[in-house]
Amino acid sequence: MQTSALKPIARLLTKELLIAVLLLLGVSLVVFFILYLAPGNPFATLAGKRAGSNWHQIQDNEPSGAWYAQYLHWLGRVVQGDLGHSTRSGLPVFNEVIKTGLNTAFLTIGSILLTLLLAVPIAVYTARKGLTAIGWGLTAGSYILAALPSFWFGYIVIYICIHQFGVFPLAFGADASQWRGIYFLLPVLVLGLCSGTLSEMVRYLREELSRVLTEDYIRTARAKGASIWKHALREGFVLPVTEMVAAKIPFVLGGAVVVEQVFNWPGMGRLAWQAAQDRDFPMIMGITLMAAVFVRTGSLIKQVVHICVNPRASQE
Amino acid sequence: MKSFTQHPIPLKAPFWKKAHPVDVAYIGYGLVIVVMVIGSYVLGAVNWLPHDPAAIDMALLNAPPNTAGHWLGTDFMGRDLLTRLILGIQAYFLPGLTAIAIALTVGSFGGVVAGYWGGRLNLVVTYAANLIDSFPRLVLILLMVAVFKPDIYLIMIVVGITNVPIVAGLIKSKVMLLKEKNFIEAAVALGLGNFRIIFKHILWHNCRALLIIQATLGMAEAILIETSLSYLGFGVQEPIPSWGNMVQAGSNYFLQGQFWPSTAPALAILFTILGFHLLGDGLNNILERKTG
Amino acid sequence: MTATILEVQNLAKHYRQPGNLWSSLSARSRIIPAVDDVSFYIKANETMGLVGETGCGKTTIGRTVLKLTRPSAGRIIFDGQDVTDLSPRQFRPYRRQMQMIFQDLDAALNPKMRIKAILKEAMQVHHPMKNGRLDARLEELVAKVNLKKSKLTNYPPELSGGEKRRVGIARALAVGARFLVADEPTSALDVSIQAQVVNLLKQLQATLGLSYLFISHDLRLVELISHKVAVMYLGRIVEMGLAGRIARKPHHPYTHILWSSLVEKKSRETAGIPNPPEASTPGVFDFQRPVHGCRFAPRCPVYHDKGQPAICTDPDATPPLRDVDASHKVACHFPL
Amino acid sequence: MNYLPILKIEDLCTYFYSRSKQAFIRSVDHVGLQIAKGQTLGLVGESGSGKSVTALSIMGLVRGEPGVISGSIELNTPEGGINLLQGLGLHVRIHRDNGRIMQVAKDADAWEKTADRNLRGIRGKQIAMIFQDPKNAMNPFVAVGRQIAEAVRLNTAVAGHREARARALHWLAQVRIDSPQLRYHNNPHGLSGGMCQRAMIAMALAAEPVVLIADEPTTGLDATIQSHIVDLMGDLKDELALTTLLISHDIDVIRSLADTVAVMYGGTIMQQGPVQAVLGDTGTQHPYTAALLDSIPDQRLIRSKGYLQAIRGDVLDTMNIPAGCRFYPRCNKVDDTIRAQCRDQEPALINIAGGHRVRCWRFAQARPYSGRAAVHAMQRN
Repeated sequence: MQTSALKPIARLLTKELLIAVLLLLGVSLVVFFILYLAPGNPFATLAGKRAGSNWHQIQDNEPSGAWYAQYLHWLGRVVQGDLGHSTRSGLPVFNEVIKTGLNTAFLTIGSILLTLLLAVPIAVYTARKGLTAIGWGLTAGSYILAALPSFWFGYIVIYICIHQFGVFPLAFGADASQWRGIYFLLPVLVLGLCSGTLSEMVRYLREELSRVLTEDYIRTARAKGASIWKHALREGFVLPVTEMVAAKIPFVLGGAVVVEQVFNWPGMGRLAWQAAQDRDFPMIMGITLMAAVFVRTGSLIKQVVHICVNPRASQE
Repeated sequence: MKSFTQHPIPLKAPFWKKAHPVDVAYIGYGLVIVVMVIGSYVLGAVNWLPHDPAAIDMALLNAPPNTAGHWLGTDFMGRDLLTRLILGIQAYFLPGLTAIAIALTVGSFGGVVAGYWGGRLNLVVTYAANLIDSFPRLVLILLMVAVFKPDIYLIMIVVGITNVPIVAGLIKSKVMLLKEKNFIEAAVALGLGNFRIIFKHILWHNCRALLIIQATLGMAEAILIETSLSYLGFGVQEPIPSWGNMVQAGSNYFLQGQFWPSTAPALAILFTILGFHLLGDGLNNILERKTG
Repeated sequence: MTATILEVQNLAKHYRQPGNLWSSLSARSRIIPAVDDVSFYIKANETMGLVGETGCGKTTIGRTVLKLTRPSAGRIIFDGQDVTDLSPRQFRPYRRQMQMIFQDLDAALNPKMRIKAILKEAMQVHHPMKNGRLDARLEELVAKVNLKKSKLTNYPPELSGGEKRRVGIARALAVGARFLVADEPTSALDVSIQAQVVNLLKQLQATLGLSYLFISHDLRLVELISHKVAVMYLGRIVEMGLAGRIARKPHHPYTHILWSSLVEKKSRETAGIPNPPEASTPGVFDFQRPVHGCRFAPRCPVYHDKGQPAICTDPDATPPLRDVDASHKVACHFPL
Repeated sequence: MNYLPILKIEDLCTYFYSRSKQAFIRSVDHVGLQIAKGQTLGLVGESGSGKSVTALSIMGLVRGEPGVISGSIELNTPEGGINLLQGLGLHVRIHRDNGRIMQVAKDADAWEKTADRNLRGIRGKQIAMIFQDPKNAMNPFVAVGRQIAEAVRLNTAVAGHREARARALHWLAQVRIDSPQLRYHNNPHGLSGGMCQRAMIAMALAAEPVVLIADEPTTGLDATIQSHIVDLMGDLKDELALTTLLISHDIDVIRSLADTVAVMYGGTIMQQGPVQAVLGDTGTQHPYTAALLDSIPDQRLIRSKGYLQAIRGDVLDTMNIPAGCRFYPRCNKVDDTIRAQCRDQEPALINIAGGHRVRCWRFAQARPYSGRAAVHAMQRN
């Protein structure tokens, strides 16, 4: 890449970063308002109920004020990494979220990779050959998987494991360390197949690839004897894949809530479920923020790839 | 060998002959599912059911299909599965329509505003869409459920809102396409008012197929979300049946080898969602690609 | 002496360069003068041709005249009435007198509506009428543009290019327009169909007394159909006058290059002036260069021949449009 | 003709099937062409006349079904001759009714495999192509210089990246792009239309092909740029002694560059011969060619501000080809003596002078030219 091309790219990247920060501020504002508008305003009531919690201290420091004062105060703490303490366990939310967030990140990334591993060959095959019997079968398979309730599929997997291999994932939560390798694979398998992303990925990748294969410049590549795949790689593969991955992160994170529950996976989703049941507001707020950070990171990476791959974007 | 025959006189073929047979099969299957869903809703609404959905038969727990007048067997409390499956649609139908209505109206509004007027409004809509997209749907629902209460309509409102960016994005790109072709400009030059251009020419003539497709996908989404939430315990609550809580309740007996009570509703979910997805896909292939 | 139907005075249209975050923050947004200080008038039953390269602003003029985009400066006077500052509602009565034929064949044609519905809608926008009368008028209209009646029940994608163009013209006539902006009406058509459309436009002018602003890059068609021709270069009119004189006795070097670059002519005669160097991005405004001064100078053979005189690039000496002859104006310091 | 034509096409048929109308679009219908060494053959016609599809058929780049179904495309290079459609008759079965193709069965996969094998080392290397709309025809993600260098490496003996780059720069200079060093790194959208077309020409020439196919090289460009490109192509033709198939709807472009001309209408050739005979004022023109020339305004007409002589009716829809002459419905030269013939019977290409052939009943006294023999030969394969 030419050095002259680097400057606009750097400028675009700062712009994207700025947008991401703005969006995260927006997310925090939305979360704040949901809680602020909740019946009885948890900001106020919770403090009274749980005298020992940190929420009390927050209230002490800033007893009553306009909503924006409350928000700014809260935001100031959030920026410092202080998301408060769980009302249930009393642990600092930030540490908990980071700890479980890493587990969820493993699960999410693994399952997206698995989905790609399945979706890409199917998409390439059907884009090249059209809907032949095999292509049709594979596509239909992806649709069926997308339509299955994931926890039901998870139970089937567990059942098969018990009966075929005698491995029982119930041992998970308690003593996960020695089983980690195997246990890691099962939730990844279920989430990767069953989060509803597989069929959409197949369809989107196929459509993009077959669209790109009909572009004029691909015809030119054939006319000069070059490989069409080499020329179709960027627009027909790299761009749609990153696009799809970024777009599907929120869905996979949502799916992770269910799958973590099925497999007792100590991740953020299970924590969210726990928090929702206990109405543990600081915790679920922290998780929502963390999830938003995940999503924004994903689309930031997508933007970076797009800018690097597509010079048109940088020169517009 | 693929064979092509020219008929001496070109046929004035109906659309199902012009379309790819796979698409026709998709749409046919999807329509069957739609009819069944609406039929079940009506049956449930007028309470015309094979059994009493709440009648507990402790003698017949988790019965396999076709025992003692129960065509699809019974659940863990001996209640008739078929009856509860039919009644389960009640849990989705109106809430699902609510979600669809929100997604379509707000989405169309945002999309038209962003595409038609553009400029600053486009920035605002794009920001809002990205903001909504930043929340994983299920996490946002959990937050709402924790803060307010686990109510299916509240959940569906959230589902509707999280679907808004998708609809808005599609409408916006459609409007941009029409703009690029000077289509909107031509309508303005003719002296048509904004209202007429937006509602008649943009939404009705050029976006209706797209909106129908999004509606079918929205229904599928509603069912899947409710299922997940039922599993997490925040969906429709027992004893009111929903397919989600039926799978959930049935799966407690899964590890004891009692597959049927959870498999029946799971298959219902599978076939229904498949139907909506394929309907959307088939319509997309026929309506959007051919004329687009 | 016939009345002036449209007069444009010192029209300008400046676009802001599509915003990027930094430029909007630093308030240094760049202005693209797509159209700059353009004045002309069109008389009733007259055709004015507007020629120039891609991106020279000729379409922008057409759109601005019809108030499809707001001018940055200048006045538009239609039929003796200043319409520049009218609100959309106030301007609506004028819409039925002035219409546009779009370059894109499909522009005016909603693909999901039958031709009949498209034309009926156009007829009823300004003149609501009963169905019986509507059908009679429709038949009249279709006959006017030589469209087969059987095509009325078709959808736009089923029509050929020539038929689409006829429907586009019919739609403009349906509202009762007297003045048409024809933006490249033939560029998307085949040669044989082009001739049909040009003949139709000429014939409609003769029978209905229409006036045209005929925007095209096809110099021969412009010469054939126009009474007056204006030549544009990068947003400015560089030469304007009677069609025959512009074509055969141009005074501006750019006009000369345009007409001598006609491939047909070149295959028979050799051009008197050498071709100018091809600028890296011809017709696109270059922000690095000053906005003032003669915009054609960098590509101008006269400028290079005369040893690059300073006046051509002097920012304060933009050549004004001067009379060189009766009704022949040119904007050049050294007219040929 | 006593020399061997470099490219010789006989009886080429390329059809597409319209599922909704259940009919064939007969884009290229029994077309025969030949180009001698160093000559430029101009292929002129309106949209839908099949000129571009003819070019794509030669290159084996036709998309859509069934595509090329019969014919022969012979390429005679110094190393020997080859039929690009060799052995493809095996993969297609054609059923005719009254001499007209009504049913086609084609094994597309086998066809493509064989065709690709035939074209290996020929497509891009011996026959290169310039496409219209260069901005879309060049890869928008890759710098133009690198695209040219790729063509060099793939199709010439130059293998190294450094040498390929040097060659690419050479070709950029050859097509009169100033400061090629800078332009080398530009992406197609960073260049103007004319520049991009030059780069496209450079990419085709970089392979040092035996035959160059130029598909509408001036379409969509401004008048001044068009004349630049025409000048460039004229110069290159002289400098490199190119054998060119030039496709254009613009008769002026053809007139200034071509040596021989073929006029296409409705998927077949109506007239072909030397440029002076076909496009000059000879009086031996096909009615279509004459009408086409008349619909372009000439100086006399412009001065008198008169009406153009338009051809009535619409361009032929190749889905509904009439039984008789394709041009009959629009022809203004039909008189009563030949009306029945024109309506019911398709005329053959009739040789009226050395190498000048016309497909019109008005010239029926002359000797008909047979182009059908090759079909039967191919079917026996």
